[in-house]
Amino acid sequence: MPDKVKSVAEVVRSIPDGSHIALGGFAIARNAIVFAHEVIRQQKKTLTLSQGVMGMETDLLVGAGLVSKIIVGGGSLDRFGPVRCINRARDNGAIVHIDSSSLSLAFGYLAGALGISFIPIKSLLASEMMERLETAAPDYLRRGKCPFTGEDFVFLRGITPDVSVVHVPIADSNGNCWIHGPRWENEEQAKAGKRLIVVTEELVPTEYIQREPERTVIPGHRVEAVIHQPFGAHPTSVFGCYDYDAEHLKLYAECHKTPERMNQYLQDYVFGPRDHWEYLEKVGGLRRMNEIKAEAIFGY
Amino acid sequence: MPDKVKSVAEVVRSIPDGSHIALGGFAIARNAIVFAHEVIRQQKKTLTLSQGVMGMETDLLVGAGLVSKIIVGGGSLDRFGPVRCINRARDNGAIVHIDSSSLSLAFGYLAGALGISFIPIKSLLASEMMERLETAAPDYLRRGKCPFTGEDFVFLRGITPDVSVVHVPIADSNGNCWIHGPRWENEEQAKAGKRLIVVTEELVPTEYIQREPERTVIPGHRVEAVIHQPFGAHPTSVFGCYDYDAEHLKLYAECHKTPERMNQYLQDYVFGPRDHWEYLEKVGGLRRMNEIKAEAIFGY
Amino acid sequence: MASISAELQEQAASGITASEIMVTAAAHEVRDGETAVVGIGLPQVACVLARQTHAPRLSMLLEIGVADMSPVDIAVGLADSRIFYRATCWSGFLDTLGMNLHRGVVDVGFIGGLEVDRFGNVNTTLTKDADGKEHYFNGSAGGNDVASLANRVVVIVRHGKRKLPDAVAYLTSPGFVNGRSRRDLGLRGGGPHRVITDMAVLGFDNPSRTASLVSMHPGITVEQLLDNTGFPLEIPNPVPMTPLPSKEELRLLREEIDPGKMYLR
Amino acid sequence: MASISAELQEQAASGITASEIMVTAAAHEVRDGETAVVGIGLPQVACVLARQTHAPRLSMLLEIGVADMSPVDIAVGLADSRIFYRATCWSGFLDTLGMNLHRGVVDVGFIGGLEVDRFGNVNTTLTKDADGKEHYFNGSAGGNDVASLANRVVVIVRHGKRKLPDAVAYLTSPGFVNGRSRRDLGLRGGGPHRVITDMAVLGFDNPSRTASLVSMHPGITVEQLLDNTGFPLEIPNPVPMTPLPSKEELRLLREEIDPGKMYLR
Repeated sequence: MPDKVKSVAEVVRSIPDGSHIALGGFAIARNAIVFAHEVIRQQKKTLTLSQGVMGMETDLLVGAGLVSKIIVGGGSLDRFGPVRCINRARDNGAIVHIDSSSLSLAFGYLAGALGISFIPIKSLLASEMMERLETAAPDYLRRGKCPFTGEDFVFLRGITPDVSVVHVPIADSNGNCWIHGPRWENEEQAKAGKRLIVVTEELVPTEYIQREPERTVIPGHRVEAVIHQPFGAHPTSVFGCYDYDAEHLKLYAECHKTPERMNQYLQDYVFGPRDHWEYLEKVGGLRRMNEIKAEAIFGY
Repeated sequence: MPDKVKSVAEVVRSIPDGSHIALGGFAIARNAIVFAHEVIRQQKKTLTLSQGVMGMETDLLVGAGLVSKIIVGGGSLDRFGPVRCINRARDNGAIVHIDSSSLSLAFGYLAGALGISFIPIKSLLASEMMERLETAAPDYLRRGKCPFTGEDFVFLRGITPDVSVVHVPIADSNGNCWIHGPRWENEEQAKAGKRLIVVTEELVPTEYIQREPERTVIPGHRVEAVIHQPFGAHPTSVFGCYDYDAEHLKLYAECHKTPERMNQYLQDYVFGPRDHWEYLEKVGGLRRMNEIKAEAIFGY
Repeated sequence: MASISAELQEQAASGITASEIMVTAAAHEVRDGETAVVGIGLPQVACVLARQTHAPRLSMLLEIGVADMSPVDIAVGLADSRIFYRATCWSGFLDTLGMNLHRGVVDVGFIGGLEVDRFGNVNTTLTKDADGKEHYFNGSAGGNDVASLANRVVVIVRHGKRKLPDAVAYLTSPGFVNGRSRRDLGLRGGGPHRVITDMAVLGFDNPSRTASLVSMHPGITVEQLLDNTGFPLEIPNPVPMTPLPSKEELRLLREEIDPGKMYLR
Repeated sequence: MASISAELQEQAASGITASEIMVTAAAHEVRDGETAVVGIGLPQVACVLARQTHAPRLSMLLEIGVADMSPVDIAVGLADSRIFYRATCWSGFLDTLGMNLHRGVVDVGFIGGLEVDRFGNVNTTLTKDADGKEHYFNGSAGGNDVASLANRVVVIVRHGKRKLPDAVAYLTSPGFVNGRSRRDLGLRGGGPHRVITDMAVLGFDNPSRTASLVSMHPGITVEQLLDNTGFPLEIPNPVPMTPLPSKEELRLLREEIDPGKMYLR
């Protein structure tokens, strides 16, 4: 039985320039950093990214100049500051940005995952996002009325990314995934994708999954590839596995303040290391990973 | 802190005649039999029932003559035969029946749960259900087109039952619920309800729920009342707790073949016993319950 | 003809039943790596057989929210917990029928029914008396959803004039209604692909989108077949024969998959 | 006036900070048994205080999919695992923002922002230079959803002329836009109910649907308040004073809820 377990390099090679990639992180949690790094190393260009609440993975890709368009609900690095590369790109008109809300993204992915081409929502009405998008992105949303009640709605187009990427703590080699802690829009985002790629901290036997199948958030038959990379989300956190790395996030939050320092960061931490293991050595290796490792009781 | 844990009699008293009740069983699994029995004892009338796939609980209520309307995807007692009381009522025009499909019910509840008044679906098109309902129930569904793609859809109205009832294996006194095994439409059906009542096999401390909060399918703050009744779904099964009682289901499948024998069944097993504990004694008591009790490994 | 006669002798010798031929034919309809929505009974037996032979990476979904189960006991129905055992995912309708079937990623959907007509329309809702009075049955459940949305629909029914009428008494699950294309009907799935009975395999790959003979099971005569079919059936010449189960398929069915003959009567 | 002066003395004596007054005022906005969508920081501190005093059955939801958590460590943000601890449900946006907020069962939604204007509109998206150049910030996340859908919206911001302008630079989350009713705007939730700052509590219960003074915090003067507000504010006479935290509230805040003064600087 052919294995779905693949290297991140192999998986990223299969993604063409111009793809729409849905990313599964939230601010500084469960960002697919190992995936973002490899996309940068392979210089995949003119990407569209979609995400509920953007974090470091998205900021890295925009900061690396690979992104043409974002479809997002919001974004920040929590208390470590805003997503400055993305904000700079928005300020300068360097990217097309469809800005809506967390629930709008969840609804859009839900529609995509269910195979319905649109879904009504009550968010966004009377907002400036609506005002701007109605003219700028009539293929993304428009006003409409309920055919039964006549109530005003925004009709959101279902979002069906070319590739969805989700970072999870546990998966088996068929791609059955468990997620500990909150899941934000991951379930819908994953199943909305035409292709689905999973990055997992731990690769477990299927027998382990079969013990508690109600925990399976993403069923394996939908998954195309499983990338096994411990500490693959560093410096963002994976609940139950490790905490965010505050030291490195502070460093990043300094670097991304200017394009020059951001470029240097990319040289040092993305282009420099050959792979994620070398990156992990660069950011403190075993000793540091041990420091941020989760405690069993707390999960962080 | 006022406790949500209530007796089934108290809960059923609070439900007015004419209510729309969404039931959470599927054929012969997780039927809220203790609830259905009490509704029959209290003779709540002119009910509307909705359900994805009807089973014994619904057949009992229709057989007791308390139901005016059903909104359903299908129904049977699996290999124990059809839902004869319901089929008889449909044959004789004794109830209004909105017949669609499992997914139509799931989508209708999903829309209700999300607070959107309609949702598009590709099921039902070109079927006789559609043909009949288009004229008979234009407030339940109608044809429509995607505003973006022009594709044909059925627009289903969101379903918001007055009361949703779900039978679960595990809940705490705040109503946080876990379900083992498949959940059919329970999550959407539960959250679509204006009121939500839970029947649980086991009542656990909140601390138990807090150990694995990702298992919580229904968050407690949505739950109005928790009915604690071991073997409350007998003779239907509760995965992880007990198997269906084939002997009693065979008996029922004989009785519901004629209205007369059905009435006798109701006398013997519903009106006769004062409560569910007396019913359980009547159907074999401790010895029988021990026979159908689930094995730890298999869950049935 | 010599080979058919030899096969018939072998069939008689090994006591191959019509159910075994049906279920093997159904197993051959799924390909490795595909996703199938299955019901309880013959479809599930067929998929387990396929998995143990040519399609080890076949994914099976049950509408209630079960993926890739490996039951060790025989279940009486879809709601029987025996069928949940050793699954890799327990979810619900919204996942299986919604995020898979409605999403368009289900390759094969198996359904049964009271009746299937020449256009592959299926009735699971009611029968009618001679005077038109309706007698309700189970209804659609996921049947309409599967028929409307799966890429290939395989209908499994026992053969008989009343089971295969010219037109169903109630159209629960659409095939090629009135010979119209699926696109024209507004439906997404590819529609009926095969009707597998205890006498033959029917298909719809013709311009009129009506059922035509794909293969007849060994031991059945053309006359028997036509006598038991409620609509005209074009019979190719020579008549293609349904392959018998291989020795290994028979062994798996009899010794491992359904030794108690719950479904393979 | 005598009592206010006594209160001021007590406030000074116990070193009550503006944050403590804010958070207590916010706590008073939730009632027992209600459901609130909260963000990290002051709203969460306020809800924990409410739970430990008058609203033990208050349910708290975080948009990312957390219900009724009981953290023991202070979190740096919504994505910080510290905030997930001892929850009773972990789900996702579709549950918290969809099946609760959009369903209409969230009583109170707390939001913050870069700016809030006289109609209670909130900006979390961008600031503008004098020449109109836009500088993007975090955007909506769940803010627009909460503002559009919660039954009562409570905005928590520091007071200042630029934080409370006549009109927001970008309307991320609608209040009573241009003084229009929520129904007229097509929105479901009740709209802005309170703006709680470090100087005052503002409300919108007037025909023009503009912010008006509900109460001023002890120690603040009317002049200070008007100087620091970017829109005209009607001042009732006598000026109602925001209640100070009780001794028990202060004790809980200082000793149990935020002893490290992460949020209650």
